[in-house]
Amino acid sequence: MSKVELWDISKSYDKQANVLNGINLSIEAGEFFVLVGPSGSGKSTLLRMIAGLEEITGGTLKIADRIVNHLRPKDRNLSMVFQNYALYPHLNVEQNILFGLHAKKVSKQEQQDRLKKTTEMMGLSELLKRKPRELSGGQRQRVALARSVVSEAPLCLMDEPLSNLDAKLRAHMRIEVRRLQKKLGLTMIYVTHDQVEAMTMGDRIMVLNDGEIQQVGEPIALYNEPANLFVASFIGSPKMNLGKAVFNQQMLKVEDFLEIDMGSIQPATKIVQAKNLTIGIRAEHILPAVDREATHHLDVINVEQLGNETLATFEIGPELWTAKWLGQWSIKVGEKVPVHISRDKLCFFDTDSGLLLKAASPTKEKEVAVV
Amino acid sequence: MSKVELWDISKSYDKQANVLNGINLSIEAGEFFVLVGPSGSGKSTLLRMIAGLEEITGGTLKIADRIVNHLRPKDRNLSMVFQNYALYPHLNVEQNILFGLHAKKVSKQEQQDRLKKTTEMMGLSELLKRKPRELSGGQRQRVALARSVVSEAPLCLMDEPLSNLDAKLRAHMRIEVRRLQKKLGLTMIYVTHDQVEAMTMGDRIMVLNDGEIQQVGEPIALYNEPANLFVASFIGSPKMNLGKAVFNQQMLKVEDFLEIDMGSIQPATKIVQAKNLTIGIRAEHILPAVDREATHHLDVINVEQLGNETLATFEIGPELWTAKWLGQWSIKVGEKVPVHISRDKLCFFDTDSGLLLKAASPTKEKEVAVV
Amino acid sequence: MKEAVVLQEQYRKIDFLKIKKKQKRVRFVKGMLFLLPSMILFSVFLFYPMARTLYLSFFLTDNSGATTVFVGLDNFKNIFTSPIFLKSLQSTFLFVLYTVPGTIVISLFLAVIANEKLKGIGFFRMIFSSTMGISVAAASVFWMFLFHPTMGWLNQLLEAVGLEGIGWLTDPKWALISVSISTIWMNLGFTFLILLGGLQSIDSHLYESAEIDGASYLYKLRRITIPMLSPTLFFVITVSFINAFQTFGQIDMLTRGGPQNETNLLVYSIYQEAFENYQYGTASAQAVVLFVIILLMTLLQFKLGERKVHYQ
Amino acid sequence: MTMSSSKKLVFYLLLTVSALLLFAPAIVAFLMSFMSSQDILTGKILPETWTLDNYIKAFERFPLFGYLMNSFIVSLFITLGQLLLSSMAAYAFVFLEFKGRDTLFFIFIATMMIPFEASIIPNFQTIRGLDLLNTYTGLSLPFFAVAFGTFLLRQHFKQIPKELKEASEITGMGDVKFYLTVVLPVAKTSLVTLGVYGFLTSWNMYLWPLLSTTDDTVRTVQIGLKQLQSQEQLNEWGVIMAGGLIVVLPTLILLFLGQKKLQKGLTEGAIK
Amino acid sequence: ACSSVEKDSEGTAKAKEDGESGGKTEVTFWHAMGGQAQVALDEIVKKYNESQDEVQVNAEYQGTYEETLSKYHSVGGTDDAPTIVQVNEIGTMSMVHSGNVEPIQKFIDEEGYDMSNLEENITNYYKVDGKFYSMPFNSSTPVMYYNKDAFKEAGLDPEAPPETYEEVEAAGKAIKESNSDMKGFALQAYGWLFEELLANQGGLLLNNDNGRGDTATEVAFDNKKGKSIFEWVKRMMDEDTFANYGTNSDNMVTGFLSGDVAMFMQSSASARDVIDNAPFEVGVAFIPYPEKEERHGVVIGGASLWMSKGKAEEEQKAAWDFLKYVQKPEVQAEWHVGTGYFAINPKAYEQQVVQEAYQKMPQLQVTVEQLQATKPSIATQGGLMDMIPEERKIIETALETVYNGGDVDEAFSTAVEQVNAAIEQANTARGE
Ligand SMILES: Nc1ncnc2c1ncn2[C@@H]1O[C@H](COP(=O)(O)OP(=O)(O)OP(=O)(O)O)[C@@H](O)[C@H]1O
Ligand SMILES: Nc1ncnc2c1ncn2[C@@H]1O[C@H](COP(=O)(O)OP(=O)(O)OP(=O)(O)O)[C@@H](O)[C@H]1O
Ligand SMILES: [Mg+2]
Ligand SMILES: [Mg+2]
Repeated sequence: MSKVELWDISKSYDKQANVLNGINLSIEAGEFFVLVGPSGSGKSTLLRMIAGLEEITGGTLKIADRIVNHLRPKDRNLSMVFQNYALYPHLNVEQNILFGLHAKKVSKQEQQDRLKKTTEMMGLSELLKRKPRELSGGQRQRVALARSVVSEAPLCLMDEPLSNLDAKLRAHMRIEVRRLQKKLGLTMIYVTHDQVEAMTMGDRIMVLNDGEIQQVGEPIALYNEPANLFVASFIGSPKMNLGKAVFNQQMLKVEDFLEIDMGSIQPATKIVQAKNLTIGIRAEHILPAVDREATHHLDVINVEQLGNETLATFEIGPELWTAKWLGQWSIKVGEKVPVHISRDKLCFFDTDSGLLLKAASPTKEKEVAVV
Repeated sequence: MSKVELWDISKSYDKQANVLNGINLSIEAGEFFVLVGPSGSGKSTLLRMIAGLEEITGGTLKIADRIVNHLRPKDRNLSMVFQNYALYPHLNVEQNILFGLHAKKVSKQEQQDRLKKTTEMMGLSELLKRKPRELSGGQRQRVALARSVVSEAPLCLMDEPLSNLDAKLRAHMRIEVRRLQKKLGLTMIYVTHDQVEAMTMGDRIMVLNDGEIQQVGEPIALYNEPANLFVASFIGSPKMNLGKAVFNQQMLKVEDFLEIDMGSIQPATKIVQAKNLTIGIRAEHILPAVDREATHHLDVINVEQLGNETLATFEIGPELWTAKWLGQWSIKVGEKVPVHISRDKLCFFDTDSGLLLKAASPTKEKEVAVV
Repeated sequence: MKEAVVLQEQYRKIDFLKIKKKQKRVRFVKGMLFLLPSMILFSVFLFYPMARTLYLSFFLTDNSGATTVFVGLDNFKNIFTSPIFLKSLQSTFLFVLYTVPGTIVISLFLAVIANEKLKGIGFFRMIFSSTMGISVAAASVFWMFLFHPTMGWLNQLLEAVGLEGIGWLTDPKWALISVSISTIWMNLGFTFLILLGGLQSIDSHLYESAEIDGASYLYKLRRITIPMLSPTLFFVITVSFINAFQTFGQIDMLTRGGPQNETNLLVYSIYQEAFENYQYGTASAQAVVLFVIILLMTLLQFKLGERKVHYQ
Repeated sequence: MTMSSSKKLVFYLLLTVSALLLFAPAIVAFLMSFMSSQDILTGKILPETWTLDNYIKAFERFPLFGYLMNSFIVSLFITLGQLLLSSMAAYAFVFLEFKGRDTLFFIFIATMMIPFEASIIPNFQTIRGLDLLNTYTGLSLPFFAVAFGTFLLRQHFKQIPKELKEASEITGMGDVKFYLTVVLPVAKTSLVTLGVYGFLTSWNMYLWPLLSTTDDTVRTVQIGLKQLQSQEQLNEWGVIMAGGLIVVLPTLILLFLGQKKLQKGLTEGAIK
Repeated sequence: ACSSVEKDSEGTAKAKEDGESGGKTEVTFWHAMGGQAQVALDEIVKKYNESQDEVQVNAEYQGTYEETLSKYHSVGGTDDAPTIVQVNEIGTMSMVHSGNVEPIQKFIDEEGYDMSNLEENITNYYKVDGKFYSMPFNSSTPVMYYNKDAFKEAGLDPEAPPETYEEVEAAGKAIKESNSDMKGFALQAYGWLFEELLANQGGLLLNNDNGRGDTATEVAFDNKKGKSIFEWVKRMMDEDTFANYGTNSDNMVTGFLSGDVAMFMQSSASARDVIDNAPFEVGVAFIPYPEKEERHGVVIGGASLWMSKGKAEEEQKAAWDFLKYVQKPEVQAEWHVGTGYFAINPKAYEQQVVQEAYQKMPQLQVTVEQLQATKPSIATQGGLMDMIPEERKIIETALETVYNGGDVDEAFSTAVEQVNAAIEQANTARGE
């Protein structure tokens, strides 16, 4: 259980360009904190700095209320899963997992207990005697994960620990990691590229881009109220549909192509005042006009069947918009499809600053009748 | 454009247990063939055998109508993306990408053209002079991908080429890879853990488990008519909800808990005859009883908000079933929620053999009115 | 805001400079502890003799090596005006020039062909590394017979193809080359073994990848093997350099510095000066010069070489 | 990976030719060891009559087994000492960061440049001063610390991925433990290489054992070999060759075993 | 972990103790005899130890002469020094200057021991300033070996070997004519042989009476006597009757035995081996001299035995006893026959074993005859100086220069210059 605080942390590898810039952040003890961001945005770097593997170029790092800038990794009391596993090539799976416990002088009995528990959970029981070289990619990753889990250190750093696992195993591991974190009350800092992991596992998510924090918040808040265009397009899959828009009285003209009736809108609102406006709408908010009235008819230029859902892509001027519908829909490329776009579901951004002006209306959440 | 045929291919690392077993498969020229399967099921091994990097223990491998068992990798005319990248640590990004072209004595001009095109597509243009050790995980992976793409070999093997990329970039790369494959008419064998990649990119998917083929077919076919329990639970995320069931006249009793009215059912069908029956239903087929009548009321034991969809977990006897509803639903853990389960949506499996007895009814696909 | 103040206070309380200094000290001490055993032995068995050598180089000595007359830099002046010493310098450089590249190239070739996974490769590897197991004295004897002006295999071979025999060890044009050939042979085993080790620790995935790219054998050699081997090569080159400068045994056995001082390499000259002529003063001066030369060469090598070396 | 048979053939050809060329001098020695001295002195290539006399004589000339034993003990001491000290020093140079590390390393390297011949007399006096003449300690002590070994191991240690060190730093493993449980096993091959090298060079040492011993009790086999040679008189080359072969045999066996071990170590500890 | 063998220090201690208690006194004897000579030497020591029960001599091999001497110098004056050490003839001055030796003259005087029963030519060399420092032991001189069969073939008289340079040249030419694969003469580039050839003409090596009157200050051979040797070689080279084996004596002997060369000069100690191994009849002759000069004879080579200073009297006495034993005729006879070295005691030649050996190989006798025919003079006493090894090296280089076609005058004058410089340096080093 360690609180982690970052005060104006920055990092540069070559003393010129900063990879991380003025990071201010406080991670609560026992929190599951997810770090997302595009490739190369500095996630691993941040993790490695917290672990004490990279020199901190500037700022202050506190773990459990102690300044630790100067402490060595082993004095920070944490565990870490490396993005490239870092398994000891000469040790077999069992030895790899128990390596740290040996070092910490945990009793033999305890070691075996933890080993058994962990390997069962990870599905590694059969592989204990193998060398890393004889494992598949996913198996190696699980060993790396097991090594971290088994240490039960109060602060746990994980760098894409599930990226090489299949969906089923990943779903399983997701639950297990989360359960373990809860049970042991670990503070977890978790880097992932997986939307589902980010949304379901994290107490909070931080979005990093180009070494700067874009937004920190609860998953659903990030989804519903992305602080800026970057977060909007980064969180959610498929990404939010965006388009430049201008007001023409009550009508909103998107990319010179789509007209949306905005009904009565206060001319005073900043939305109207903004010079350059970008609107966004989530893929699931472009509804098929089956039960509803069709607001628009759009040309389908691509259809993707995911089995449980169907993604239809439309051309909106220069932009491609995607609609996501549950189930399997038989749509053909080239068809004109009637859709329903509700003005309530629009998010408004200032194109220049990228900042959110107005989120989609705090939609009355759907409810099923409770018996 | 190379057809790839595998005749009774098998592989064993230690001359004892087989990692792959009697693989018979024919991949058409220009096909995008996706390989999925749990971690350690032998996907990488299969790829490596096709590439000629692993000895083939048994069987015949034909590429472009030639038996190639004995040919060296370089004579098989293919390119490959390795699961662990295999970048040359001493060469910078540009040199890494051009390595193969140099070797093949492609003209300087052509090299530069392809390099430019590829690196732009991959977003690597800024990193050309970096050494692999100065790259982030995702950047390394992109270099590996670029190296393969740039070679334009007619057969392309990719081992989880996008696993370390973020969702946005991944969506972009997915489209680019697919486009490229189409444009150049490449035959592609593609290993992935990502359901979306598997469903959207592949012309056909093969599911591998424990070194044996489970099913080969078009993505949607695999989704709708999984050949057996393994495929059913492996394809689709969240996985298909499964439960043991027995007939009690017209009523189907699932896990001694849930009763589903089957209406009139021919007692002669093999479903009824099967001794041990397992039924399955997709998460998106457990509907919220909003507009529909509620068939059951179920206790919610977990809710996951993914932003664009909501996953609700129910306890069905010893099993956990998940429902997936589009949008954000405000359900609380502990509530009893009315749901609609349609008997048409049930898949039936023989518990003992695991084989599919009857798929969910060839549901009339949803259509939006075409204008 | 308040937090920031608290933080600052805390920050101030921790004297980072002091802690950093302390950590540095701890690290230094730890490093020293690891180095200590070596340092002690070095001091006793290398630095002390070196210092003594330096000291002696300013004196003339009697036969038992005790200093008699202080001559300042005269010993150095003498050796640098002595045509014999200059000749010996020249020979030494030539010898290094012949043997180092020769050894490296040949043993690299051997290591590369012995790196293939073939049946019975272990046997070949043993043969290739075998010269390492043969002492210089024994090896010199082998070569002495090979070089024999009339019955040596080499001249018999030459005569068999109708060429005239060569005075391998007696002809001033050939002597240094002959000695170099035998030296290369003696060094091969060791260099081979080290290079082979280097080759085998290259990640096989790199070759797999290149193989798929259709890289030819030579291309792989040039673009992967050599660069990936560079740390090992660097090591081998540096060590070969130093060893070449210090060659002694085979000279003593094969030519004793002759003909006409052609093969009178520095260390041999030092040895003779000290152990046969009992001129420890000049011997020491020569040793100091040798030391400085090797030092400079190695420094140069580290400056130029280590930059080009790729560690993984 | 598979290899076409024509390529295999080329390789075998290259290997065989190289092996023959390389081994020719040793073959000469082998043949000579079975010749009578008349055969040798009159320049025969093949023995006219094969004789074991040389071997018998070589065995009679000096206490071969005692010498072999001494050589073995001394070489073993030196090898172990070198492995320990070099690996410790190399560890410090690669995995520890401290001020003056590079300078120190260069000083280490500089010690390689001191010609052995220039330091042998002072060393002899040191050993004599420590009263270690005619002891195994005296024979081996000056060779425990070798910059060469440190250098060799440093080059190899540098190739160990830094993540391994990082991972163990995080688990709180101390340097000594990391050195013992990770670095040494992972670098096994280079340790074997260094070990073999150290053993062979010590085995082949002549001048130092001669100087630091005065009687036969702890003398090594190379001195025995030298004793087969005479001054001012004709050498019995056959006997010398036979002696040489007897002495080379253990080292060749060691090389072969080392080679095997090396092989195994490589496949076991491969970094990737 | 090291099971140290503290034999040496213990041994010395024990020797002292034993000396008092009347047990065996131990004498350490360092020598440089490898090969067959070591076998013979060990035999002598063994017999000595068995012959009495007062003294135990431990013979210990210490490498080559150079190695032994270096090592002796580094332990000189300490407990680790041996009682007796064998040093070759050119180390004589070095030993005298070291100050760590007990001249055996002391014991000769004390006992009135008669050294005159030793071969005069041998004792002449080892007498420095009229004083014996060491006991001569293994001695040899160079002789000329020739191939009698080849002589016969070339129409030369195998029983009348050439005596002068000119005769050697002529014989060489004749041999070359009869067999184009065979050269006439080989001279190893070896300073010792040069010194011998010089002495044989009555030439001095060093000034100040070959360094025996006073410390030498320069060479004495800067005249025609020294140069004549170079010129002789040059003439043979020009006629292509000279075989060049450089500094390597093994190659030269092999060349002779396999019929590549008909005559060569080498130590008499090799005589037995050469005769034994040659597939043809070997002749042994005196070394040649220039026609214009007269034969003076040879200088003794080999080594002598020295005694350390500062050892217990008991021990020195014991050593002295051993030294006396070593030169007994019976012992010397065995030694002579066993190794080919001279017997320093001429009476040895009358011994049965020697006579038998001579019967088998009459050539062996020639080596002794040459020594005995030597006219005692300063020239044949040999040069004495502690830089002789350096001188030899310089001469060798000069010879090789000529062998390889260099100019005689230049090679010779360079050599003279260099030797002079070396002498000066050595004298300064000694503080003279
Ligand atoms: N060199 C080897 N020696 C022994 N067994 C091996 C070796 N390589 C792989 N295996 C085993 O073979 C099986 C298949 O491995 P493979 O790498 O093909 O799996 P995969 O399907 O690619 O898994 P992942 O998705 O985790 O990468 C695994 O159980 C693995 O442990
Ligand atoms: N050793 C290094 N030297 C120089 N630049 C580096 C080094 N390591 C990383 N970088 C650069 O720093 C930036 C951040 O890297 P980092 O590894 O933190 O990214 P990341 O967010 O983890 O990305 P990914 O999701 O792809 O792993 C990248 O642009 C990378 O190229
Ligand atoms: Mg990363
Ligand atoms: Mg894999």
